[in-house]
Amino acid sequence: TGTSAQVDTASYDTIPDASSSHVDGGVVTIALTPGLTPNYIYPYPPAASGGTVIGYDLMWRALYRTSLEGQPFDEATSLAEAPVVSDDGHTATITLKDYTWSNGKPVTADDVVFSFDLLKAAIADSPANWAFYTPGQFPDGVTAAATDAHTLTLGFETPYNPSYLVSLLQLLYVMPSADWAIAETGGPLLDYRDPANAAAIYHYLTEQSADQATFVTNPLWQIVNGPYQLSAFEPTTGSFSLTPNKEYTGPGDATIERVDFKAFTSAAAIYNQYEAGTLTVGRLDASYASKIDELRKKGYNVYGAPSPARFDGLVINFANTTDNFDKVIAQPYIRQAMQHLIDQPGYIKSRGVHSGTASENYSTGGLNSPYPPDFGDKAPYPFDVKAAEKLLTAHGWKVDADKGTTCVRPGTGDDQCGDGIPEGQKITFTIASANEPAYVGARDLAFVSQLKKLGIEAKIVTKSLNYMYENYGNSYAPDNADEWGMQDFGAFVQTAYPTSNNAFNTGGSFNLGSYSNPEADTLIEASTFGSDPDALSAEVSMLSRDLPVLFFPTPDNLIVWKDTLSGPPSTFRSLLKFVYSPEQWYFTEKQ
Amino acid sequence: MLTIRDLSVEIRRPGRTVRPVTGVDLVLHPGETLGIVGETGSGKSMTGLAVMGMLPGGSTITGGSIDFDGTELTTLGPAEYRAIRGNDISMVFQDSMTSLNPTRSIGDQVAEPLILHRGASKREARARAEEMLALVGIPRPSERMGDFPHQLSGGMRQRVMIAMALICEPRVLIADEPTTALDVTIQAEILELLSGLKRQLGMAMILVTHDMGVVARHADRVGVMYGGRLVETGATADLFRHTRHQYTRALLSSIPTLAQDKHVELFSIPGSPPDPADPQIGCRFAARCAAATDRCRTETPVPTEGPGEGHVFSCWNPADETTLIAAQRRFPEADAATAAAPRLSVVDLRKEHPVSAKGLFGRRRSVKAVAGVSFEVRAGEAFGLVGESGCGKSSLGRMLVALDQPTSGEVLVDGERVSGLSARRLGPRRAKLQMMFQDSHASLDPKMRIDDILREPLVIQRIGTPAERTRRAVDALASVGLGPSIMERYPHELSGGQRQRIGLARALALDPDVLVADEPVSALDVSIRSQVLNLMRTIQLERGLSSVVISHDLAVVRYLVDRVGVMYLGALVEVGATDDVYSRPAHPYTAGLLAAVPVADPDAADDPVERVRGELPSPLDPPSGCRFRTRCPLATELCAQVEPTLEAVGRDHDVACHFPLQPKREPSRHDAEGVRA
Amino acid sequence: MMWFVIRRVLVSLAVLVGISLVVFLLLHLISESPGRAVLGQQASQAAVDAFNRDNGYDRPVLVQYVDYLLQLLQGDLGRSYKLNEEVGTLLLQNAPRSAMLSLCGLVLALVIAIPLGILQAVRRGRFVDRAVTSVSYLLYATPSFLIALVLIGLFSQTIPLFPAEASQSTSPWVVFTDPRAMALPLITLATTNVVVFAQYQRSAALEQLGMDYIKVARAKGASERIVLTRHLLRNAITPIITLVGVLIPTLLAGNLIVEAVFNYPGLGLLFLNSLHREDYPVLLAYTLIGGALTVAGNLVADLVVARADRRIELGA
Amino acid sequence: MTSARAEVAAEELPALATRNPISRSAVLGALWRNKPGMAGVFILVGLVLFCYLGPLVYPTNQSDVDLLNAALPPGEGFPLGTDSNGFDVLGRLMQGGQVSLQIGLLAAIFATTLGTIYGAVAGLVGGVVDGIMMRIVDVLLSIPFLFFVLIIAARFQATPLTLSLVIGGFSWLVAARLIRGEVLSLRVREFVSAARLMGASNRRLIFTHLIPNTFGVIIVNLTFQVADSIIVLAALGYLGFGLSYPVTDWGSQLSSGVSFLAADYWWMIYPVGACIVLTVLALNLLGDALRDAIEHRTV
Ligand SMILES: Nc1ncnc2c1ncn2[C@@H]1O[C@H](COP(=O)(O)OP(=O)(O)OP(=O)(O)O)[C@@H](O)[C@H]1O
Ligand SMILES: Nc1ncnc2c1ncn2[C@@H]1O[C@H](COP(=O)(O)OP(=O)(O)OP(=O)(O)O)[C@@H](O)[C@H]1O
Ligand SMILES: [Mg+2]
Ligand SMILES: [Mg+2]
Repeated sequence: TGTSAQVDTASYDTIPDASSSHVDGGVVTIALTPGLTPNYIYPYPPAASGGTVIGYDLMWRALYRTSLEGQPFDEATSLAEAPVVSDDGHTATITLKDYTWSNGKPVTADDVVFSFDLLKAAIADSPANWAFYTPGQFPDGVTAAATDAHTLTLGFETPYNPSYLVSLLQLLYVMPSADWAIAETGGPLLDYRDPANAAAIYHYLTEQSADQATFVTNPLWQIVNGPYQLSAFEPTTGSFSLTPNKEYTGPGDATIERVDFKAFTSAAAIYNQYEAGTLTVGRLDASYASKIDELRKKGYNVYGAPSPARFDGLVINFANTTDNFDKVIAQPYIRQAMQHLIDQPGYIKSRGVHSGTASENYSTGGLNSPYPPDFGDKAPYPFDVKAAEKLLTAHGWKVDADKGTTCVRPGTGDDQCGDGIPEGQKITFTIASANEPAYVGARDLAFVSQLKKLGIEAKIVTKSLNYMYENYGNSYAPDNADEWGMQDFGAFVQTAYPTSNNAFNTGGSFNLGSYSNPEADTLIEASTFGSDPDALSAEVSMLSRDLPVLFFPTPDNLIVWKDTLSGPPSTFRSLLKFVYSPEQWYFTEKQ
Repeated sequence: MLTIRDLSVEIRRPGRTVRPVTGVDLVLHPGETLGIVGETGSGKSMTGLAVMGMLPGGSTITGGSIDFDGTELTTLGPAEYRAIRGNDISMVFQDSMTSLNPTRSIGDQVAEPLILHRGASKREARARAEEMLALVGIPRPSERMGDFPHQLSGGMRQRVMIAMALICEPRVLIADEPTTALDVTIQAEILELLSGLKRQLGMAMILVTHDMGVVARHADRVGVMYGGRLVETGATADLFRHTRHQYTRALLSSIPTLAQDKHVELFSIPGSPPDPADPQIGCRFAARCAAATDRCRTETPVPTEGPGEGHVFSCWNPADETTLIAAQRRFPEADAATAAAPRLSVVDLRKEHPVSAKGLFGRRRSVKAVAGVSFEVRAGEAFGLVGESGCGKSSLGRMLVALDQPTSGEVLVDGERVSGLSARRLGPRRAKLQMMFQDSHASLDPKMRIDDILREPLVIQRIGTPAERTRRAVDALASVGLGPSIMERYPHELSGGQRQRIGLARALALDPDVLVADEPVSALDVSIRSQVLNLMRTIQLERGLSSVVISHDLAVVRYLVDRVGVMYLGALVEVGATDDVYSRPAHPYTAGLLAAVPVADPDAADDPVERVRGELPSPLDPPSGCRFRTRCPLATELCAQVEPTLEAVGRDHDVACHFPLQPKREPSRHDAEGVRA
Repeated sequence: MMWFVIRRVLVSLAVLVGISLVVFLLLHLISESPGRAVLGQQASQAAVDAFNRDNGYDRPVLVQYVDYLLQLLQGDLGRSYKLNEEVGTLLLQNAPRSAMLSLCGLVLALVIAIPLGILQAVRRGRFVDRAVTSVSYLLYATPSFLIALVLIGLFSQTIPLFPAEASQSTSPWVVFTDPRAMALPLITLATTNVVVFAQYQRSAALEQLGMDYIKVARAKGASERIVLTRHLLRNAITPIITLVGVLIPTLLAGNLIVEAVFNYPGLGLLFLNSLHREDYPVLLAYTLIGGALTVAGNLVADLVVARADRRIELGA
Repeated sequence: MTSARAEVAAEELPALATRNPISRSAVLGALWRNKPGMAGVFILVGLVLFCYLGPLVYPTNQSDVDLLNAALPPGEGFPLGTDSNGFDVLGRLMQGGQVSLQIGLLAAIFATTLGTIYGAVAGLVGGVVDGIMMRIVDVLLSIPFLFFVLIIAARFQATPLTLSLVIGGFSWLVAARLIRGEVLSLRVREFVSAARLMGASNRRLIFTHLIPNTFGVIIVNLTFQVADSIIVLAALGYLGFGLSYPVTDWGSQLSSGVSFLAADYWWMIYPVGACIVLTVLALNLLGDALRDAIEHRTV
């Protein structure tokens, strides 16, 4: 009996308001996403550890905290007021709020400078030590100085777009300079402004963070500025527990006694725990979407929406010369034809792909973005096989599903195939497809099968994500450029200010497919360093039309929590991006 | 005491029904030994197992009765039968290696029947087991109680088996081929032991064997079985002297004896034994019987009273008198020793087989299989090698034909060295050295047809065209008495005798100068054995090749060879003309061997004094001095210190002994060449 | 006996060294640049080279192998950078649970299979024998994951008796403390093993039943029970001991699959997850341990058999 | 003199001829009488016909994803339903079966050939060479085979050929041991000595005497090896290291079906499971029957 019919998106698009009944105490148990077991505690994991950090921003808050409510950052929980940028854009002044460390010391501007210097030390050690680093950009060319205990001044060689700056500062975790600026246990406080000292401190802290057995006992890690302290950690599984930091002064009463994060190895395991009613909060794998009603009956709230600032793109390799693929794919009409072949509504509906739990998306800005593309909800190249075929035939291709579509009119004219494409050219390439999650393989397969109908031959190779990360990226693995034509590693997840800086500008350090378009470069430059608030929308619109990647629908994240747990709706919406705020939660009845 | 009447057994197998025993009548009197003889498959074991109530699965007793002291055994319930088994009736099996449980100590195994039947305590049973082990001649039994079967030699294991069977002092003992797997010397001892114990314990014994010599010496009465039927039974002396049944007579005639006239061809029974699955009409022997008439083929012969008391036979045309079947043919006299130069010379040949070291850094030890053997064989001469199992006969034989490389010493053919050479260096001389193997089954490639097997030597040596090769194969077949029709068959489609002949034909295909035959007939049944022996002798005489015949059977060797060498633990202890060595053995070992051979004549003198006692020492570290001294009644201190060398005791008769049984010839000459010249 | 043991141990050590060589070469073959694997895609080539140089990955293979051996001798199995943990610690954390599951499955299988196989041999060709043999054929042809899936379908979905997933507890004793959650994994493991062991036991027992010493025991007047328990059992069971030793790789593989199907957090699951992460130090360390376990298992089995069956000593 | 003797011998012939029928037909005869073995043969033939002729009788589209008809339960138009890509399951079984059978056979042939040669050389040459060669086998046998295959399959893209090579490359060990054992026992057999006596070279020994006499063992081993390879292939597929579109095999099909276990899509699991079981069962039955037949003949 096929129980998994399609799921109606409307069935999970609302979050109940905060309840007025409120009881103290209780333990919240949160399911960690399978495969993402935490094993690192220092907020900036070194590249070599590849670690997932425990407790996200619950122990060490960043200068600004992400908001999913349309604001550049979450006022209430950020450590500082909004930055005041000078007119020339070369300085920003930031005033810190009154927060204290768990040992009673105040959180000062020095702590921010300390954090900034350690970030620089980490990058000096290896650029890979900070996943968001682009050479020449933040923190390069940026200076940080504490004017007084509560005032921080940042100086920029090149001015940043203020929104972008805030999104970068959301990644700057503030660390206790008065306790952590040491290079050995019990050692003297060092002047971290000296890069040599910063390097020593960085090495000491990362080394401490490599010893999982001491995460709870190491006094270093008990000094926090966030609402929680680590009280238990089980290295075997990655499960851990947090208890409230009594000194925390931000919003929320932290009436919850303890927050347990439980590690799981499969989506099925998590689902079973919901069935058993032992989990308070967690995600629901889309394959269980059909069980939403059942979960509701069991006393759970379910909310779902696409993750913000995320888009699912099939990355195109513009530098793959095999079979002249670079020449072929350089033609915008070819990319447009291919985008016409992606049946986004079909994928969303199909029980083989999303079973209804996804949303159409054709832009690099992600869904519900504050920086929407100018075409709104209207897909620039909707699913339309006829249109695709027409694009090809209009440009001198003879479409033949059996023998393969070939170029019959070479040349650079409007009705010809385009520069560098000889007569008889076929369109063949390889798609590297991530082995999980399952919908990735399914949507790639569906796409390939559509291509075939137009005589375009694509071959799928399934690879693990890691393999793809290591081997398929022209910016760091140029030797492999001829091995892949397109790759689908799942999703692009971006900062709150979803610029394509790094990803689609010429020479961008994360420009995997060597996409290069002067117009895009200009727009990206403008959105990153200019001050025009609409620059990003322009960039997003242009890219979404030019197709540096092909767009797939974006799956919905499904959040499940006990209906006896309540709090501001924003704290549940933020779970879409794994931002937890249990200090603002409370139970509505005794547990 | 035990009366078997008209016993028939049937074994049902998918697709066929086997009748291994049909209408057997037997009586066993208290205190007597009943010998049951017959060729392989004649139903001897089945009869014994029927008495034990231990027939294999799928078999039923279809008729007759077995009466044991008033108890009818065929209808006995399992529990009652168990109470009799091992208690009143015991059995000793042939294969002592697999008949003992490898994982339990022999003390436990011997004691077990007492615990089962007499309810004895473990302690009592063990005490009694120890006594029993002493009784069967196991030295230091108390130390041996905890040993495991693999730590004992074959002879010792057989003794343990006997102790186990006798510990409850049964009234009937069934011994199924108790000595077939053993050497003659040990066989004699075991049989003697059984007879002695039988007398001592006052029991009756059924002795199952295929060896006429064994029954002649050890049985009071004999039953001869053929094709599942008892064809003749009677008191031993009477049966041997007044043989009535044609089969018994043929059987006796085809056994070579130590007194055989070598110049007369052995009698051989044509054909092969019947298949027990075939329908049984008439006399089962009729197909192979020279005296058979139509009546024999249609009517089953009825038991008839013979001359002596209790002598019964089932034959329509009984043989009238005692004389054995006259041999048809005499062999031509060989023109003795014309060629003076030896064709094959063996000079101080040694072979050591390395065995893994005991201990981690222990010296690598080796079995000294052949320890300095020298002899010569002239053209046209047949040389024999005899000795107990493991004395190195085969090792020596393989070196003679350059199959194995000697550790030291050399083998010369026509004065040219053939040992220690690679196959390539040996070249065409390889073809001059051929061998006939013991196991006719193993020596022919089962995946090759006979014609390919016979052509293969010529192919390898690149002799002749394909047509010529086929012609020569046909000739070779004819020379061993087989027709060309056999060429298209595979080895498994032939009888053992036929296969052995193919082996001989193949060995002869290359026209060798030297032919080594290693136990050429020991795997064959009596009736087939004589065919092959006759053939070998004919070939030898016709071809004038030098042959070396290896066998542990002294009668076979005597029949086939002109000169014989007696081996003991890797060394040649006596060499000489066959008649000379057999009639006047000079080495105590030779004398002992000869004395141990059972003769198929109830009147033959049994001289237990001369027997070889005890077991063969380990060839890993042979005794110092004279190797035989540990088992020699005449051994002195001298024997332990000085190794005797071969010295002449007669014309062409040398012995290596400090105290030879024949006077030494003076002056002693080591050089055998000189002696003969 | 002692020499036999020592020699046997030395041979095992040699095989172990061989295994380490193969594993090392495999590591070398599949991940040429540990630096890239460790530092990730964004690291510069210079950083990668530096990492390789600092850790000695640019030296000749043989030198690296010797280094690797020395590390192994100190019990250092390497570090999983992906999990921020020493591989040895990781394996140790997961080993007890896997070992418990495997051992229980194995013991359960043996307890069922040995009597079953002997019963089959004794009743050869009769109904019991044929029925068991037929079922065995069927089960033998069924991959263990399929058995597991069918069991889940039957006992978790159709008749919800047991959970479809193994206990997620980290205690090695869950097999006893939460038998309901461990029932299906155990049944799967036991089923696949019973099939192999019972059929092997059957033929081993048949072979022994054909031996003359069984005939002799009957000729002594021993009852069938005594024949079976006192004579047959010990001889017929030694091949099974050897088989257990030989089958260790298969048992480990079976464990891996069962842990994968039932999501039981043990070594098998660690292996599979590491496979998806391409965390080679973990993969190869477990492979090495698996090899070592096999060697050790064979050694122990041989020694036990040698104790039980004295003939072995001679053959050594 | 020869004629008289020839007569004597000729008398023996008829009785014996009936006793032991000839080899190849004997094996086939014994196989024919072996009911489970024949059942195995019939199942195999059935499966092969199903996989290779089935698509002619029941053609399906196995290349175009059909999003609308994905994951349909058995019903009109789809006797066994459709899978998550909308492929007809029955047709997919046929397509996957071809690949599974081919890989199984190829891997087995590869393993058996390699194992036979390796084992024969080790057995015949003997001594130190044999010692080293067999220690290598010991080492490889000690390493859990599945682990090895998984690591390699995870690292390199799976195609039918690479899968056959990987599976075959790790399963020749048993064959090598088996053949070596056979050769060891054969090479001391007297017919080998006899051939040596005639001056036969090692090559001749191997090719005319040793290999033909291990042929039975080789065939039996091959049969079991095919079965084992199919199981390993299924396990690889199940664990996610099987083949990908457009090629498919039974294991991969099962693997994609299993991800819908929670949704109760039984038709994606049980039919393909049954195919695997039947194939392996049939091969094992056949292998056992062949072994029995061959052993009986050489008795
Ligand atoms: N279990 C069995 N199934 C079928 N036939 C059997 C079985 N055991 C024995 N036979 C047949 O019964 C016949 C008689 O066998 P038995 O063992 O009594 O012969 P035997 O005289 O003892 O021979 P041997 O001297 O070889 O021991 C033989 O033809 C044999 O093939
Ligand atoms: N390849 C070998 N390795 C080790 N020892 C061997 C080997 N071949 C023979 N031996 C040993 O050498 C000794 C002599 O063996 P050989 O086969 O030559 O004796 P034999 O007189 O032919 O005995 P049998 O009459 O039993 O055939 C025996 O102790 C035997 O165990
Ligand atoms: Mg017998
Ligand atoms: Mg011999």
